[in-house]
Amino acid sequence: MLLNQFLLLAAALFAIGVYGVLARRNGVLVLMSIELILNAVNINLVAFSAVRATVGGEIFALFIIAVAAAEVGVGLAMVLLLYRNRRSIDLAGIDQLRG
Amino acid sequence: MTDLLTLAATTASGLSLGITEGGSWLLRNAWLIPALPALSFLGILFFGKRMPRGGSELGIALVGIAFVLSLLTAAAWIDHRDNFEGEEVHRAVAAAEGHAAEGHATEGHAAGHPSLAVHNTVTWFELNDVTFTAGTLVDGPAVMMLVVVTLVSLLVHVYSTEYVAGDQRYTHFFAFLSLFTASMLLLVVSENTLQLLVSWELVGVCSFVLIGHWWEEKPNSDAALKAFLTNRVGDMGLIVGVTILFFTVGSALPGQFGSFSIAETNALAGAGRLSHTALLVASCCLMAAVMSKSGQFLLHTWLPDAMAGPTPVSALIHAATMVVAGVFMIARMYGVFFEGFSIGGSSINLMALIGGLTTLVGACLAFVQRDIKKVLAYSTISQLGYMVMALGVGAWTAALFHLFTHAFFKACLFLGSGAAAHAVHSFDMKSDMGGLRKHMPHTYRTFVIGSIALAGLPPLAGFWSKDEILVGTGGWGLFGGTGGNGAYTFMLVMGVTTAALTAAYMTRCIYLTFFGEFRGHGTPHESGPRIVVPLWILAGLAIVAGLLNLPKGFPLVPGSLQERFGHFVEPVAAYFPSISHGTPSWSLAIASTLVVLSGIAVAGWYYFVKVEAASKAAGESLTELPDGLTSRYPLAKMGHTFLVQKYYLDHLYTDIIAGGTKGPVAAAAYKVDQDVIDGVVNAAGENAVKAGNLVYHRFDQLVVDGIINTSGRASSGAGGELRKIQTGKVQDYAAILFAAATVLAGILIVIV
Amino acid sequence: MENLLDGWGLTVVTFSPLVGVALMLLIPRYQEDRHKLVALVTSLWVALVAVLLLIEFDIGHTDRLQFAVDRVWIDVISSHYSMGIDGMSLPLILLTVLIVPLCIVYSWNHFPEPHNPKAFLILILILETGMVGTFAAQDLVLFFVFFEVVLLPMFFMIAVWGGPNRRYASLKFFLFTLFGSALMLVSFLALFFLTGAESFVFTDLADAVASHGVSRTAQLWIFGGMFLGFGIKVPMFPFHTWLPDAHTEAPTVGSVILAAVLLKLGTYGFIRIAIPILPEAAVEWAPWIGLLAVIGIIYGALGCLAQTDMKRLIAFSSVAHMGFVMLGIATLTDFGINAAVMGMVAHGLITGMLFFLAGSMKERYHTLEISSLGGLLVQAPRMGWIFGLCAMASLGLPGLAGFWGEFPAILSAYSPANGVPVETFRTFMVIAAVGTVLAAGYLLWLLQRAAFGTPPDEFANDPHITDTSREEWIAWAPMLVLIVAIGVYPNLVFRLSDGAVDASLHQCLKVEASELTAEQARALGCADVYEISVADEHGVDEHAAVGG
Amino acid sequence: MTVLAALQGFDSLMSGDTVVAQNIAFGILALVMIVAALRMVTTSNVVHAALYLVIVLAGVSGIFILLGAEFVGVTQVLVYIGAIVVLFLFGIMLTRGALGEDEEADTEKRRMAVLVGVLVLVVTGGAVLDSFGDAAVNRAAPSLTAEIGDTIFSQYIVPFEAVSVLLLAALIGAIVVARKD
Repeated sequence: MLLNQFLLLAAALFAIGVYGVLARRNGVLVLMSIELILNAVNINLVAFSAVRATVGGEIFALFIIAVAAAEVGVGLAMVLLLYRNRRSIDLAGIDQLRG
Repeated sequence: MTDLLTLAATTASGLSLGITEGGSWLLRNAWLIPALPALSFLGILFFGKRMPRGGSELGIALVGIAFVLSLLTAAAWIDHRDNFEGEEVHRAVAAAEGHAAEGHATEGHAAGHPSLAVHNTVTWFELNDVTFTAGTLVDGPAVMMLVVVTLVSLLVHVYSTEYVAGDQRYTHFFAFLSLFTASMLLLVVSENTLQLLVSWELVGVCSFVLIGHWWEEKPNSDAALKAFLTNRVGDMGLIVGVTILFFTVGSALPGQFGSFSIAETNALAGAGRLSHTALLVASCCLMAAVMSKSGQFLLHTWLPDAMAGPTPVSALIHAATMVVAGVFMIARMYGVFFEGFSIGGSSINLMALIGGLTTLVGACLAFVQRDIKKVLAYSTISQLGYMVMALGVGAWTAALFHLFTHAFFKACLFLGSGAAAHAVHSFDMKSDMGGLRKHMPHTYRTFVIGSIALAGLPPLAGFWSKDEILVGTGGWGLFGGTGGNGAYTFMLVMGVTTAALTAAYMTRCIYLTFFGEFRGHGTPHESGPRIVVPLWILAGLAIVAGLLNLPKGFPLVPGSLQERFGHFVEPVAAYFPSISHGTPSWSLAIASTLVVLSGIAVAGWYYFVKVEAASKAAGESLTELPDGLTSRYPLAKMGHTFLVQKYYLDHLYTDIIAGGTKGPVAAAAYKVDQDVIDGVVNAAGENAVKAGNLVYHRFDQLVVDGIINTSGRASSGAGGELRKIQTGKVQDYAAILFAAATVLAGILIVIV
Repeated sequence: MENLLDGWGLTVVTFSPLVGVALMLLIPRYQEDRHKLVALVTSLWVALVAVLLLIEFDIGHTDRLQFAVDRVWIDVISSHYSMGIDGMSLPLILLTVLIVPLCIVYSWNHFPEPHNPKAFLILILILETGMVGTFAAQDLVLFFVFFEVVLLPMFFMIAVWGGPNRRYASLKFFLFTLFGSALMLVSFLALFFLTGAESFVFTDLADAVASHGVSRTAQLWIFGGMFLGFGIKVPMFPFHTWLPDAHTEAPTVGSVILAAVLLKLGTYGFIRIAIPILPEAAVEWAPWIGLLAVIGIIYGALGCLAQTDMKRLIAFSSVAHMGFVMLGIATLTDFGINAAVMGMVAHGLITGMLFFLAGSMKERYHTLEISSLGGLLVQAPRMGWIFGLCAMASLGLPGLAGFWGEFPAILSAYSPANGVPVETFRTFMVIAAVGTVLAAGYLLWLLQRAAFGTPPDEFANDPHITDTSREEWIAWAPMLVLIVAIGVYPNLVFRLSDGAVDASLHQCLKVEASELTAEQARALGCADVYEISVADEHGVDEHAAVGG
Repeated sequence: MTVLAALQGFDSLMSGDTVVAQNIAFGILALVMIVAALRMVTTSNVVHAALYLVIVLAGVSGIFILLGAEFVGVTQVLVYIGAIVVLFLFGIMLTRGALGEDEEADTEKRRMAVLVGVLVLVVTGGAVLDSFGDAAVNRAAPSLTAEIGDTIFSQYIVPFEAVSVLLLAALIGAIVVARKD
């Protein structure tokens, strides 16, 4: 198996994740796309760890999973708060920090 | 000069200077005489107010002691003159470049024993390994002057205790009188020209202070200022002359930068070692000083105005002592003048000319004065002219003798006029005097004796000294007398005419003051003893003084008594040029007496006969015929006003020269200073400011600020644009973020 | 005591006023008496040390640099902290050290408006440091530093305590002098770099110039720069317009110090720096300096005649006096420069006194317009006679100090150093003699209008026109005594300055050109100086021989 | 250019036998994941999106196992699918689901997003193909979980502790942020 396969796959997932973040109006969906991007990264890590036959990459992947979990937790909390305040989680409407 | 010279016993190499370090104690310590009045000056200055008699007693005491000392010094000199055998001082001299052999200096002496001046100096200060000394040079003329100055000063001191009695600055007056006497005595004994210069100006200052004694009124302080400034003009000549002599002597002495010593200068001049042009220029400069100090023709205008001072001051300073300082200086530096003006050979020289002119000018002006002191002032000017003329024609002894006799009878006249004015409280003969002989007999008699002596009638002093001068001119050679140094006939003519004029104006003065009716108010009364006694002493001296210098071959008197004054006073030494003496002639004596008598006759006839008759007819005391000569003829009238205006000289000096420099020239100079130079500076300042503004407004504001502002605006504009990107939406930021990140990654990959 | 003074003497004298200043800074402003006390004690202490210096001073060889101290100061620009005094600088230091305590005593209880004794006294003490430092400095950079230190306090003194348009006057004074000293600094540096001397100390520079023989044009330019710097300070003719303004506006003590000492910095600069280091350029410049000096004399006198304000008149008179001093210097002879040193000391004392008198009269009459003054002798006889004495001293009456400043200058102008045109200097001599007459004119005219006559009615029975007060007597007595003492016995100053002046003048200026053979001239190192004089006297051929 | 290199790489792929099985498995997984992802970002129904996310995560775990990292694959399933997706569902439930159709953002925004996505894909893909031409992944044996454990607690002990702290902080943060009062 070529290393490229995995890297290309990760790139694709990454691109789709980016699209998801930019295109979707729903806060939760944006978080999901972020998860997607994180997974793409994990694939890369594990792929490289496999090429080098070391465990460093895998451990790092684990860490990323942990961090992702924390991140989703906080993200959803914020979305919840947003929802409670604005009755909607439409990201487009939130632009008080306009320049 | 530098602690004097090879005291070679014999006349070894080098030039003999005709001075000696030896001599009696008195002659060597003559500096005591000036020191005493100086002491009294300090005493009066600090303690005068607290003294019982306001300081005058200290003044009189110390001047008295000085007088006694001078008499003793005179006696010591008379002994020293004839039998002093000490060694003469010599001076190594640069190689004589083709000048007459050494002998020139010695053969010129008349026969007889050389009179060595006593020389005593102490170092004053050193500069550039040249030691400047201060000290005394005592010889014939110095001793004579010491006696005259101290005597007259003493009498004036006594006189002024009464004259200035009530004055509020009594002590101050005596202080400066002592200072004046001290500086005059210092001048007389000074050993070098620098010391002469110092005392010369000190005397000038004292006269300034004393003339301006009553400085409350402006005319008095004006007169004082005028006197001092005219003296300063003369002193300018003195400074330049002294400088020239200093360096000319320096060039003649090997390895010597320069020297002020009078003896050296005269000896070198006499020996022909100094360049003639330098001597001529120096003599002219010194002549300027003499003209100002002794009131010679061009610079005499200050003397009549100086009468504004108290009369004792006029008597002491402007008759007997200060004004003769110029004549004494010529006598002292005669070697220089003799060589400079080549008096020996020529028929006319500057000094003789100025002297002659001054005699005439003084005599004419004396005629038209109302103020008795002014008459005497102009007469002093004319007598000084006589002395300068005498020196100009080479009659050295005659000049000094005339100075000697003049001091006495002029002081007597001045003090007499002071007594008269004191009595009538005014100096104006025409309005406030007349007929005083009844009220003031003593003053009248002494005044007449003084006038006769001044006019020059035989038995009295004036005759002998004036006659000597006329003989000295040598002009009488045409009529049998042998000439002196040169045939100065023109001087003789001027001398004789002046003698006549002098007699005439003195008769006018006597008539206006003492004869006719009393025109003043109040009743004048004779002054106290302290005034009359000095008057009589001076009158006595006026009578006796003439006998001191009886001409050679005078029948009644043995040879040893003839020409005593000339013998003791005229130096016979290396530093004195060899001058030939005219032999006195009976015909000249008789002729001059006749001329004087004619002068008296004319004036007497006019006043005593015509004016007396006119005043008897008019019933009130007249001073001149109403339709006299001058009022009838316009030419005489013009002549009269010309004289009254004092040749418009005063006008020329005070208004044009002094006023000119004081007013417009100084204002112009100051204007130049303010406008031109300050103008330049201010202009520089303003231009700098203008340039500053220009730079600021044009360049700075537009250009530099412009750039900054535009950049400012640009940035804010750009800021404005960029603001739009900040939509506040998270996605947009994320989009930009990702896009930028990828673009950067791309670039990185492409490049790396 | 011996070595203490030797090493530290000068530094103590120069910097102890600063210690006083530091002390006074600690004391609050309202305790005026304490300030006055500290200031007086400091200045008296400085005077005491200076007198000790005088006693220890070896009169035998005044030419040698005594109490010298020479340490490297800023080695980067190779300038040394080298101080030392010889016969020329000692009299001036003594003058400074005498004047300052007298000024402090004089202003004991009448300080000028606005009333701030603390600042006023501090400025005076700083001035004293600057002045003494300048006279003791033997290093160009050090000299320049002290030269500038003097400028500031005087500027403030005029600007703060001055008269009506003090702002203009102080600014003009400051900028004028600064302009001059800027040029001077340029020439100092040029001198240092062109000659490649190893330090700024005067002696090194002099030797460097002598050995390397800097090109004549360079020397001329350097001397020109120095001339401008010092000339403005003197002040010489075209650069003098700051002086009358500064004096009319300065407070009394300010103008006394300005007249008594500050003017001397310029002339001292000439005789200490310009002439010893650049003799050839000095010879070339001498006629021009002489010309400006003589113009200054006549110009100053005419200026005085046109004045209506007394202080301005005295200011112009000091322009004339400094003209005499500069004439003395321009002759480049022993006589001339000794006369200059004496002239400086005498002018310091006399004009200082005149300004004191002007100040006292201003306090009594509140105006110095001569037309409204008069009758001083009637109301205040003692002050009147002191004024008379000072006027006489100022016009150069023999027997008082002024004469010994002017007469030797005129005397030396008759035969200047060789290489300097003789005829021009003789005409200068005559013009200077005319100057003495003008001097007598304006001074006595002033004396007549101010002192003689009767007091004008507005002051006739004015109670507070009193005679000299106690402070005034204490302040004036020493100066009057000195004026008379130096006048009667001038050796007091000549003895000190003669040796030093002789040493400072370059050999070639002194020796008679005619007696010198070509080889001797070259041996003495004054080929070019001699060359100049040779060219004058012996024509071209001789010149070629020597020059070759 | 890089694309060609990649194609050559594929034919060498086809040749090996064991390798072939793996390649086929990879191919299927990759395809499923890509389709699920696309669906996730394009579906208008949020719950459907969540489910698609589950599919993608499962695919990823497969990939891990393919690469020999069983422990990571298992944790992936356990943590990601088990916990995070459930969390998402809770999130969706709490925010009342899609509140109607979550219509796509306005076209302009979507086109921009697509543009950025394609840009990212192209750049990363290009870079990958360019730099890792034909590196093969053939692991002798899957990684040992023991080995992972050892290295975590020896070499990476500090990051491990940091992550624990991070989780704690996130926990507290979430509670604080989302608190009702």
